[in-house]
Amino acid sequence: MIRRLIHILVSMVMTALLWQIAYLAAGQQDYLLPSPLKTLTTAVLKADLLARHALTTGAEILLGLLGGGLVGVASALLLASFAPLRRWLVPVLVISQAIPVFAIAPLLVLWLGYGMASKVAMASLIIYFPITTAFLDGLSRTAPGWLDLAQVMGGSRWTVLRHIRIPAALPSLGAGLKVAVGVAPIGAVIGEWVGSSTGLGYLMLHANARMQVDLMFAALLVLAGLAITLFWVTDRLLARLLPWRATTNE
Amino acid sequence: MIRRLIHILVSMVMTALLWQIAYLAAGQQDYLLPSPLKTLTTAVLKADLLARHALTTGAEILLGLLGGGLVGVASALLLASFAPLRRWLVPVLVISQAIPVFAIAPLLVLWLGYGMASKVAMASLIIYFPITTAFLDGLSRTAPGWLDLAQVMGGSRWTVLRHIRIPAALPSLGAGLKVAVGVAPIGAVIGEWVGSSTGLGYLMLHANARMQVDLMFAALLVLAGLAITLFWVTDRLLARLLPWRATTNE
Amino acid sequence: MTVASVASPPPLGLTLTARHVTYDGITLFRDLTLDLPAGHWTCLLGISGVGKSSLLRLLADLAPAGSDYHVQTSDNRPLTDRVAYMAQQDLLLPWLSVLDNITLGARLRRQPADTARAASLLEQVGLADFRHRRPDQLSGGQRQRAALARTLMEDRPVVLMDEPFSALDPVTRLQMQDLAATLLDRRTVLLVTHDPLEALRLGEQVLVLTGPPASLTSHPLPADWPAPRAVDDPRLTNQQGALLARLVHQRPAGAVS
Amino acid sequence: MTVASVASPPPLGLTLTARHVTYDGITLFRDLTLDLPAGHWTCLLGISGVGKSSLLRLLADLAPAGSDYHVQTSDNRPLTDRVAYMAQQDLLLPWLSVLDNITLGARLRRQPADTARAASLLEQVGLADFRHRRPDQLSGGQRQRAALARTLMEDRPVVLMDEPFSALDPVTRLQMQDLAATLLDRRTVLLVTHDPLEALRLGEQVLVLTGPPASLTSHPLPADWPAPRAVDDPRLTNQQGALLARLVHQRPAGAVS
Amino acid sequence: LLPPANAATSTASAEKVTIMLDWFVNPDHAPLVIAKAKGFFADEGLDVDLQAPADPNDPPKLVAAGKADLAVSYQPQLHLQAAEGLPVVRVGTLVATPLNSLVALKGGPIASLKDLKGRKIGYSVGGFEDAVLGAMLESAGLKLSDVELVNINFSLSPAIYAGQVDAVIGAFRNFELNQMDLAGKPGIAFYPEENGVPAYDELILIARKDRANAPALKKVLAASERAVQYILNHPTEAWDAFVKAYPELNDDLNKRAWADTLPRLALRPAALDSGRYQRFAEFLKQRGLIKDILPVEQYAVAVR
Ligand SMILES: Nc1ncnc2c1ncn2[C@@H]1O[C@H](COP(=O)(O)OP(=O)(O)OP(=O)(O)O)[C@@H](O)[C@H]1O
Ligand SMILES: Nc1ncnc2c1ncn2[C@@H]1O[C@H](COP(=O)(O)OP(=O)(O)OP(=O)(O)O)[C@@H](O)[C@H]1O
Ligand SMILES: [Mg+2]
Ligand SMILES: [Mg+2]
Repeated sequence: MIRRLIHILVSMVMTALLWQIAYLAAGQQDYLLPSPLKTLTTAVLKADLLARHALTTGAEILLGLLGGGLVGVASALLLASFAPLRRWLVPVLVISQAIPVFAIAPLLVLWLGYGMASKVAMASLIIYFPITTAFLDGLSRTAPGWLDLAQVMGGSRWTVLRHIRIPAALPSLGAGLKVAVGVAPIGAVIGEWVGSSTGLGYLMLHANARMQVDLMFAALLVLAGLAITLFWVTDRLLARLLPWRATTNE
Repeated sequence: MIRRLIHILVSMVMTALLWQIAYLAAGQQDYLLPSPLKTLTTAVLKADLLARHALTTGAEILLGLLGGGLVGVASALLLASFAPLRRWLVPVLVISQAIPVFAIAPLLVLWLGYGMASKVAMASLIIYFPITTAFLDGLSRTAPGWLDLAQVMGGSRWTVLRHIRIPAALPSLGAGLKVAVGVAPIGAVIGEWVGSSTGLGYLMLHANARMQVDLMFAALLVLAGLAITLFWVTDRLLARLLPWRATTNE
Repeated sequence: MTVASVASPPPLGLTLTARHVTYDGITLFRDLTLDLPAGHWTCLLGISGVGKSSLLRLLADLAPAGSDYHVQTSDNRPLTDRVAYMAQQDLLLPWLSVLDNITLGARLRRQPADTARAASLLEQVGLADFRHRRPDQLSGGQRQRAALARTLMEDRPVVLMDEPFSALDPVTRLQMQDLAATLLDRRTVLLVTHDPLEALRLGEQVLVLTGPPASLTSHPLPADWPAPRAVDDPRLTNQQGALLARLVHQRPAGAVS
Repeated sequence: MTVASVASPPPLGLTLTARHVTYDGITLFRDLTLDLPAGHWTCLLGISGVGKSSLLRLLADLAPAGSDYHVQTSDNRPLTDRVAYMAQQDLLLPWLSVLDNITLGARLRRQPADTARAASLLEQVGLADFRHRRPDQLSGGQRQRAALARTLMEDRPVVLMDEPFSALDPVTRLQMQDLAATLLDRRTVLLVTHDPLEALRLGEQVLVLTGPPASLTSHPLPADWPAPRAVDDPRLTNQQGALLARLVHQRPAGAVS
Repeated sequence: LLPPANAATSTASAEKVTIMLDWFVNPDHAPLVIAKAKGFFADEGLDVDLQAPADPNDPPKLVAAGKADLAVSYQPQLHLQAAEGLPVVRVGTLVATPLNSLVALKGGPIASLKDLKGRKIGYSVGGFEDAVLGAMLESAGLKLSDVELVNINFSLSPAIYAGQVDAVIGAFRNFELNQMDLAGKPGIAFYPEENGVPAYDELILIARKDRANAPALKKVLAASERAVQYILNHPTEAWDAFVKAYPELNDDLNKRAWADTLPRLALRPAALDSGRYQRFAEFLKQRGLIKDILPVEQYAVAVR
C-alpha cells in the first residue's frame, strides 16, 4: 500500500514535470496552458466547486460504465451466439462508433431530455464499443478442444456459452474493460457536450468560454484523477478475479 | 465474395430501416434527422464534394492509425519490458486519454500548425490507447511454461520478448487494433476540431452550423462507409495473419 | 469405498465406417470399418501418427470438415449424447477447481451434479485432497487423473478414452485401470493406448491400426480369457511379445501417405 | 543418417541440495540431496504427484518462489545456460512451424540456427515430412517428438527430460530412446519416467523418489552393465520386477503431506 | 511558421497575414471575404489567409500566442479576455450592433419576456449568456431564478423546434431567425439592447497587444473598409463574389442572412467608441462577470 502510494506520488511528480516542460515549450503563455503550480492553486481554491461537478461526472462515468458495459456484454454474447447476426450487426456496431456527438446530440436530447440520461447514453455509447469488440473477440477464440469436449458432453449452445466460452473470454473482456475505463471519462465529458449544466465537462467548457484557463485545467486535473483511480481499481480487480489468465496456456 | 456482398447489402438495408424508424420516432423532423432517402440523394448530388473531404479524412485516419499504432506498440513494448516504468507511466497513459480536445487544441495548433499534423496527432492520441492497453495486457499474460522454457534456453530479455512474448500477445494486439480501427474515424473527426478547412469532420461541423442537416448526415454516411471498410479489412487481415489465435490453448 | 452403483443402460454396439476422411487434402482413412462389440472393451494400438486419435474422434462426432463416415448403432438410434470422451490432452478448464471440472458435464446438461459421486470418484483417483485446487496447481499425472474422473462421472454407454493412463506411474496406472474396468464394466469402451500390456489386460478385442493406407488388424486373444486380467497372468507375457511383434511390422514412425 | 558430431564439452557433475521447497505453504522437499554423476544418465521414478517434475525444475532454476536450494557443479561454475530442459508438456509455440520450434533456442540466444542439424534431427524423430506444419496439425506423439528434437538441438552438457517418451508407441519409443542415448552419450542426463523398463534400459543410476516426506532411494544395478541396454537383455526382466516392487511400497497415489 | 506581421517591406512578394475567424465562414465575415475576393487585400500588398476554428474560444488564444495576426472575436468576450490578462486588443469592428438575441417560436406561449417565467431557456456556452439573459429578465421584472437554463451547445434552433426548450439565448438574429423561417417554424426575437443590455459590437477584430501598431493591421482595416463600401454599393455583385469564393454557401439561408447582415456592418471598421466599451464593462461588472473595470485603452485601440 505504501509502495503504491509512492508510485502514485512519483507519477504525479512526473506528470507535473512533463506539464512544466510543455508549459515552457508553449512559451509560458498561461492562457494556452497554465503552469502546474497555478493550476494546483486554482484546484485547491475552487475545491468545492470542482468536487460538486466531479460528483456529477463521476456518477455519469459509473452509470455509463454500467450501461455501456451491460449492453456491450449483452451485445457480444448475442453476436457470439448467432453467427449470421454477427455478419449483419457488426457493421451497425462500427457505425455507432463513427457518429460524432454533435450529429446526434439533438436526437439524444429529443429522446432523452437534458437530464443525466442523455449524458449517460453518450458515455455508454463510447464505452460500449471496446467492451463489445474485445469480448466478442474473446468469445470467438475459445480453444477448440474445450468446445469439442463440451459438445460430446451434450452441452447446449447456451450452457457451452455459459460454462466454457464466457469464462474463457473473461480475460479478453478484462482487457476491453481496461480500454473502456480509460475512455469512460472522456465519454462522460463528451456526453456533457450534449447539453448540461453540471459536470466537469460543462465546467471546462464554461471556463474555456470565460477564458478561465486555469480553472479549465484544474477541472482536467480532477478528471485525470478520476480516470487514474478508476483504471487502477479495475486493474486490481481483474488481477484478483482472473488469476488464471495467461494469454495462451499449454 | 458474392456472399460477402450480400451481407453488406443486407446490413445496409437494415441500417436504412433502423434509420427510417429513428426518423419516424423523431417525428419526421428533417432538421434533426433527415430521412435516409433524402440523405442518400444529397450524398449522390454532392458526391464530388464528399469524395474530396473523405480523401482528407481517410488520409488522416490512415496516418493516425500508423502513428498511434506505432507509438502504441512501442509504448506497450517499453512498458512490458520495464516493470518499474509501467507503474509510473501507465497513469500518464490514462491521463492522456482523459484530455478533451478543446483543452489542448490551441496547444496543438501552436506546436503543429493548422495543417494535417495536428489532426493526425489528435487521431493518433485516440488510437494509441486501445492499442497500448490491449497489447500491454497481452504481453503481461504470456504462458508461464513458455517463459520457463525460454529462460532455460538462455534467452535474453530481448529475445524472449521478440520470439515468445510478442507473438503470444499478437492476438491481444489484434483485438486492440480492432477497437482502434473502430475509433479511428471519430479520432480523425475530432482532430478536425483543432481547426481545419477540409475533411469530413470539418464538413459535418460546417454543415451542422449551417443547418444543412442532410449534408451532415451524408458526410456521416461516407464516414461510416470508411469505418466499416477499415474494420472489415482489419478483421480479414487478422484472421489471415494469426491463424493460431485461440484464447486459451490446451 | 465404491461408487454408488447406477442402473446401467443396456450395452450398445457400434460400427464405424470411415469412407473418406482427410486433413488438408491428405487422406487419413478410406473405407475403414471399426466394430465395437456391445458392452465390451476394445483396445486400439498403433504407431504414433497413424490416426488412432482421429478414429476415436470420428466416433465422438468430431471429424475434420468434409469427412464422409457413418456410425451404425445396434439400436439404430443416433449416438449423440451417449458418448463420454477423454481426449489425449486433459482439457481441464483452468478457471475451475478440480471438483468443478469433474462435474462440468452435469452443468453443461443442466443436470444437478451428483456431488457425492464426484467426491467418491475423486477419492478413488487419489485426488480427494486436491478437489479445491485449480488445474495449474496439479502435477501432470494428477491432471490426467482429474480428466479420467471427469470421464467416469459421465456414466455413458459408450466411452472413448485416448491414452488415459499415459502420465501415470505403474502403480497408480494399475489402480486406475482397475477402477476404470470396474466402473465401465459392460460398457462399450474404445481405449487408445501405447502399452501392449495395458491393451492385453483390459481389452476384450485388441486392434492394431496400421498404415498408411490405414487399416485395422485384430490381435487374436486366447478364448475364455475374461478381462480385466490379473497383472501376473503368465499368458500376458506371451501375448505381449506377439502384439509387440505385430506393432513392429509397420511403416516408419510418423509416416502418412 | 546421423547428426554431425559436435565437440562435446567435458562432462559436468551436479549435486542438488533442496533445503526447503514449498508450494503455497505445503512442504514438498526438506533437506533432500540429489547427485547426478558427471557424464551419466540418471533415471528418476516415483508415483504421480510425489515431486519428480518439481525436483527437475529446481535443477533448471525454475523453483517455486521462496525455495531454498543449492546446485553444486563439479567445475564450481554456475549451471546457467548449460542445461537443456524438456518439460512434461510439450510447450511447442503454436505460431511456429515444427522446424522453427526446433531452432527456437538458437534464435533466443541470437545464434545462427544449425538448419542442417535441425533437418537431420527431424529426420531422426520421423518428422521430416512435417517440418512446415504448425503444432496444432500434429498428433500427440508427433508433438512430443518435436519437443524431443528441440531438446536434443540444444546440445548442452546437462539435459533434463520430464517423461519425454510417454506419448509414444513401443516401437517409436525404443527408436527415440536409442536416438537420445546416442546423442546424449557422455552427457549428464536426468530422465523422469514412469516406465521401469525405460529407466533400466537407459539409466546408469536409477532413483526412486518416495514420500512424503520426499526422499530418494537408489535402485542398485548389476555391476558392469553399460547403458543403453538391449531390449532383449534377460537381466532387464529381473530388474524390472525388483524396481516395480520398490515402487509399490509407497504411500497412496497423489498423497502429499 | 508565419513570419511576424510587421516583417514585410514593400517588395513584390505580398505580406502574409493570417486572420482567424470566430466560426466557419458566414455572411458576418462579408467584409473580409469580399476584400480577399475582390483583391482589396492584394492591392494593399497583403496575402490574407482566413482560418476557421471549430471552437470560437480558440482564436483569441492563438492570436495571443502569435499563431495568427488577427482574430474575429466578440466584444463581450473581449472584456472577459482582458480581465483574464489575455494580451489582446480590439483593433477593428466588423459588425457594430449586437446580433445575439433571445428567440422563441412565433405564435407560441412566449409573446413577451414576461411569459418566460417558469420556462426552459437553452443557451450555448459563450461565457456571458446568463448575464445578458439576467439583465433582460430583470428588465421585464423577472429574475434568472424564474427560468430554467440548459446548455444546449450545438443545436439552438432544433432545440426550439423539438420543443425541448421554450426559448434560446445566443441565437443570431440574422441567422437563426431566417433558419427557423425556412424550416417553416418562424420565430420571434427579443433584442438585448432593447431590454436592459447596453449596445455593443458583436464582431470585432483583435490583435496581440504588442502588434497593435503593425502596419499590416492598418492595411487590413483599409481593405475591409473598402470592402464594406463595395458591398453596400453593389450588393448583388458582392453576393456573387461571396458565393463564388464559397460555393457551398450558395443557399437560401445564407442569401437571406446576407441581406440581414448588410445594414449591421461597421461602416468605419477602424473607428472606436470608447464610451460604448466603458459602458459594457460597467454592465459586466454589475453582473459579476468581471471584478475590475480596466481602462478601455488597455484592451481597445483605434489604429492610426
Ligand atoms: N503450482 C503449484 N501449486 C501448488 N501445488 C503444486 C503446484 N505444482 C505442483 N504442485 C504439487 O506438488 C506436488 C508435486 O508435483 P510434481 O509436478 O513435481 O509431481 P510429479 O512427481 O512430477 O508428478 P507426475 O508424475 O504426476 O507428473 C504435487 O502434489 C502437486 O499437486
Ligand atoms: N488438424 C490437423 N491438420 C492436419 N493434419 C493433422 C491434424 N491433426 C492430425 N493430423 C495428422 O493426422 C495424422 C493422425 O493423427 P492422430 O492424432 O490421429 O494420430 P495418433 O494415431 O493419435 O498419433 P499419436 O499416437 O501420436 O497420438 C497424423 O499424421 C497427424 O499429423
Ligand atoms: Mg493420438
Ligand atoms: Mg511430473
